[in-house]
Amino acid sequence: MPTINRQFAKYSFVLLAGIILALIFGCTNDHPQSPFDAVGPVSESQALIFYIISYAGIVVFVIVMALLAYFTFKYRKRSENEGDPEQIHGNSTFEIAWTVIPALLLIAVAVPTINSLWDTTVSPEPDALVVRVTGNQWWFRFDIPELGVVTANELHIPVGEVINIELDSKDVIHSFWVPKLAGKVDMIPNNENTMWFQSNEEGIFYGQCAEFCGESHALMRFKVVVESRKEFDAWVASQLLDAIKPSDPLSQQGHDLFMSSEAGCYACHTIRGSQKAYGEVGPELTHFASRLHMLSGIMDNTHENLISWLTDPDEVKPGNIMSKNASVYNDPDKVLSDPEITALAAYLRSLK
Amino acid sequence: MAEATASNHESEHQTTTGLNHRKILMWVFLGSDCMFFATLIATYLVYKGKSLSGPMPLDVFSIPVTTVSTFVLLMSSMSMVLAYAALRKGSLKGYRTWILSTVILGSTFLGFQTFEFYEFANHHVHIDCINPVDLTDYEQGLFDKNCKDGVDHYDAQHGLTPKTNLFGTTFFVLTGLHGTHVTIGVIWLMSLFLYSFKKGGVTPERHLDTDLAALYWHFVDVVWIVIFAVVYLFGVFEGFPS
Amino acid sequence: MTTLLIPMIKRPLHPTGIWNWITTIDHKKIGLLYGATAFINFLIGGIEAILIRAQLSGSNADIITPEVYNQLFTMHGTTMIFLAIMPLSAAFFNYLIPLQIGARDVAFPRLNAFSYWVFLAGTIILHSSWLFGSAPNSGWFSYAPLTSVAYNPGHGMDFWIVGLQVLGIASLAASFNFIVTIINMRAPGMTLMRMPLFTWMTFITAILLVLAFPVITVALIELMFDRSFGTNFFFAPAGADPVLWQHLFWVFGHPEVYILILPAMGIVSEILPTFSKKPLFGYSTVILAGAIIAFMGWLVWSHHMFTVGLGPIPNSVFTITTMAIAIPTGIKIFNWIFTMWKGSITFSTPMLYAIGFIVTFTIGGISGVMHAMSSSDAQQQDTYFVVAHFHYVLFGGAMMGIFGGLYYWFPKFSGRMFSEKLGKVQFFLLFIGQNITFFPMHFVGMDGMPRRIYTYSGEMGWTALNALETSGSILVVISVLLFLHNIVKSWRSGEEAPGDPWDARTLEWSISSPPPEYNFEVIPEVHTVDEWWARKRGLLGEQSPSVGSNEKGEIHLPQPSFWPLVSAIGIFIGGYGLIYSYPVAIVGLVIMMVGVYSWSFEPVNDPD
Amino acid sequence: MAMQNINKASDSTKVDTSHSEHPSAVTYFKVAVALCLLTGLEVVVFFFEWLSYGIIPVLAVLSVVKFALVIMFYMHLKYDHRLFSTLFLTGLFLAIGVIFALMALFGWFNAG
Repeated sequence: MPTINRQFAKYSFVLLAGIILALIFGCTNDHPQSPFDAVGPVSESQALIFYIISYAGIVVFVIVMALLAYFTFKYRKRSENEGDPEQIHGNSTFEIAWTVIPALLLIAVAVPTINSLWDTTVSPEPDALVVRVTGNQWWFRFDIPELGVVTANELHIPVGEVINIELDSKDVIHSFWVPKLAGKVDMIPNNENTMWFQSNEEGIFYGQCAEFCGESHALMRFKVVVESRKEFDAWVASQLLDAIKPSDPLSQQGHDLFMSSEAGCYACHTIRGSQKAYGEVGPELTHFASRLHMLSGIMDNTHENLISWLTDPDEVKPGNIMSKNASVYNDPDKVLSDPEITALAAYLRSLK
Repeated sequence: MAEATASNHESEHQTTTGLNHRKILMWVFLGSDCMFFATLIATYLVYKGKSLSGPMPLDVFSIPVTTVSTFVLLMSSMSMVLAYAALRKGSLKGYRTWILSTVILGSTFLGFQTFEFYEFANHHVHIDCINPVDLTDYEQGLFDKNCKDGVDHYDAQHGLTPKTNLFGTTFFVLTGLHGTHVTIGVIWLMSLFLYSFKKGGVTPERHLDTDLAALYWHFVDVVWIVIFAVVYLFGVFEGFPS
Repeated sequence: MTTLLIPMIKRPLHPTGIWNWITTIDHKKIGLLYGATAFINFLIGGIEAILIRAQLSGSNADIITPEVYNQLFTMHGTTMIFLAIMPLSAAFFNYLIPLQIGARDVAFPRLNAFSYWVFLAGTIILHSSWLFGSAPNSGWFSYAPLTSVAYNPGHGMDFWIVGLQVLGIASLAASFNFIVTIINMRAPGMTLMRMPLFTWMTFITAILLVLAFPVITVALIELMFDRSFGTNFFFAPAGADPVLWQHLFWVFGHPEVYILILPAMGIVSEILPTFSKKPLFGYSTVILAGAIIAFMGWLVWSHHMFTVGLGPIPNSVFTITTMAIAIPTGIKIFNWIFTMWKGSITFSTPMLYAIGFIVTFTIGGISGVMHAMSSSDAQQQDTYFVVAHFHYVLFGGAMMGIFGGLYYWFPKFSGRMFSEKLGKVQFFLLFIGQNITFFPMHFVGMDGMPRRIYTYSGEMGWTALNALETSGSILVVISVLLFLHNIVKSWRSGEEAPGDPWDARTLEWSISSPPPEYNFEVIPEVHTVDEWWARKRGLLGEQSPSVGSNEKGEIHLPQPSFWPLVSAIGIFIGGYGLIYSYPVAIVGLVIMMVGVYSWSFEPVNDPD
Repeated sequence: MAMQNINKASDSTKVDTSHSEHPSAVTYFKVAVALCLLTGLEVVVFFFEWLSYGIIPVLAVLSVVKFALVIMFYMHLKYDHRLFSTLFLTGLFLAIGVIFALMALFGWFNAG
């Protein structure tokens, strides 16, 4: 029986080791939310600390496990009539050693950690561009006050510049996290936070709310578009324009519906340049069609996706305020017809 | 409560420390109850001065009244300890007298608290617009808002309830839970008083029953000593001392 | 009035069958009740976990709705922590503490029964939220303001609040009891520094508990008042700071983590010496390390809040205090390993669990230090890396220790031996299964997967590892079923167990298995740590214990009582009253008062 | 002053260390007088507006003295087994620590 067990143990350890190795080599850093693929000073500093403590941890783990494995093998009971071993009660030298050595090791890793903590928390350029981010169930509002830009779920920033972020929430606690740019900081009502980051590479970086915030927490995502200063300036200029007026009958019909009291979209959404759409409950839509993604970054901004959203928002993002509060969704008598939805979509898709 | 009254008539076994089980239990419970009140007091302090609207402590507190009720509670502690001393001496009559005094004093304290809560909830503001004297910040705010030309006084109900502001919330829940402790104590002592009429119910040999109630009662008293200083007297400061 | 009631309800002096269990105040029976109830809860929590894993097994899976998913992870956490691990530890406390310190029962036997029944009440209240259609859904730490009526209508959170309050009463009552028992019921000669390690860890756990639970009690009262009476504790528009809830929760929550793990550490500290045939290496160091861990548990709570924006100064302070906890934890691990040094090790199932515990707990400990690094923690907080960490500590640590303890003391509980072969297979299945389940979580976490999401899209690259985790969880399920099979079968028809099947070291092994109702015929006199080992080996020399006269006739055991149960029923009814209707709560209060009064005036033993 | 008197009083009381170690009713009465005087003092201090923030240490000291008087004499901690003091003070000191830690975390002691 013991041999069976030992063989079983051996195989299982081989299996386990195989899995661990597969994991380590299989874990790539080109996934969209991997913080290892750091592109800015904040995430780089955090990744460095992670590497330091990981390697220290692996070394400690290997030593401890080697000791454990050696002892279990060496001191296994060899025969049934083996006598009692020496009753050793302790050894002060050993015990002092494994108190002092870990303490020194911890001090050694504490220094760079605290250093990195201050670097990553305190902005090096307090006067740099400020972006105000407001959390809502379940989308992000972005304001750049000094440029007058307001947008939702898709933030553009210039490459190579420090960005200061101010975080706030309108309802529950959310958390702002773009793994490749910086670790997360919570967005708490009545308790504003700040953070900073900088991207040294152009590209589109994924972000996600990291604090559980209710039913559709999993669907609260966003994108950060990092572009050259020139592209950024162009983007700002385009965002500052008023919304395009509808140019074809279908989008005109959608526009009228949007502004009508039957649909009531205008009450919650802003479309600058329109007569009455200045609601702030839902995301800003002035340049909706200029965004790559829709619905807090969970899907591409396409006609089909927009249709499915407008048809049954609760299916796409369960529990959202629009399907709860808008009469066209909570009152069966006022449901939008398919042509109406098509017209609305056409109008929204025209808002470049 | 249930913890504290557990197995009243534990027979006096020989114990490791030579101390009685129930008395150790009581002290562990009191140590634990310290954390209970610490959390409430911490909540009160953390929110001190953070209320967005009045009334603030100085608008509603009446230090003389609370001083009297504090005095009543301190006296109840004295009568409690005298009841215990009387029992140890074997004077059942003295015991009954003093423990009844404690019950009465404790109930008086609760009466004061009820009165205070009622007064706060129905707080009345009167501002003489022509000749305003000694306005608190809160009253000044009301003055600025309401005393326009031709108005010679302003009267209104500005009650403080647990819903009014952070001060109301933290104040009522802290003092209310203290009041709950006092109520439990009064019921406990009342039970002992009644039990003392049963033959053999309260005897010098079984002084521990009273000792435990007394420890609880004094603890409630010391908590009030802290509340009186921290909640009422620190009330002079509207906010943080910074 | 109540004095009139007592003669009307006859004391259950010689009950049999079911009434025997309902009115029992025997610590051993209560321990078994605790164990059985808690293990059922463990299975319920396991079912919840499996549903979670099923939903996450692939990207964009659509097995359960987001709302149910949120209820599942909330209830999974709450169940495993408050209804499974804590009461499983309590089962060991109940059964073993009097046996280990040489006592006939706990200090307050009726209070002990009360604890159990109140725990059962809390269990039913929490689980019944599923039946009432509104399980709590804000996570086990339920951050305000997501818990306010505005964002969380319905009764789910009310069930959570009331359930936790009721469980708090049970835990507090039990802990008061064990503190007094350990201080005051030790056999002659058993000084503090001769107590078995498990008793020591129980003592420290109980002290932590009585100091930590009042904090959550107040926090829950505040939350309840916010929800029910419109107070402003966590209401941001009135100027409140929702971060206060987080502070209060974690002031309780971090000591709670040690409340969960310290008993398991105690169990492992009993198993390792027994199967190495050596005393625990550095007995007093291990105790001291446990005490330091418990004390430091109060200095580190904000490490759960590194991303809350407390500022660099608090974060630096809590980084350092948290890292410092690694030192006493490391001391324990090295002392355990060196207990085996130069020993004579037998690899019975409990020993495999103890060794497995060291392996997985070390992983959890190291990932804990990784979390202490507040800088890089910003990338780990609220991701699956955290989920991996605390499952290594709570499953790989606490549950592994508890499984080891269940095997180790099974002969004592049941008087039967379990099947070693099944036990070993079960151990390896569990060990491998849990590593396959939880180890990849480190990687998906560091690949940016937040916790508490019910779905994720395929482009994230998390699908393969999640599928692997789910397959690992199936191994865990199989192994738990195997464990149940082994236990049930062995209890019915296992080989009869001798008093001391493992050649163990502490006093509980000096009596028969299962122990007689009165535990010790003669209260033993203690001369040393590992008293039973010293007696067996004749190490006490001249002082060798006298067999003593048979005092059996003089043993007075406390008699059973109805009143703890009645008081608990009052709390149970009162609990539902607080959720649904205050008049009912008053009825519950009255019933409880009747119970408490009758209990107070009922003598421990009716005069003969 | 009050403290000294009480100390003298309790010294003069014959303390029987073997059996009944509790002080006499006179001592209890003196403690009560001291408690009332201290409370009176607290209230008087409260009306000294010129003290400004200086009131905080004064009130703190006065209430700590009152607290100590009650637990030492009325709750007999001075005369009882040290275990009781240990159990209670563990909770008490932790409680004080938690209050101060939370005050610090919510900015009470920030510069100013």
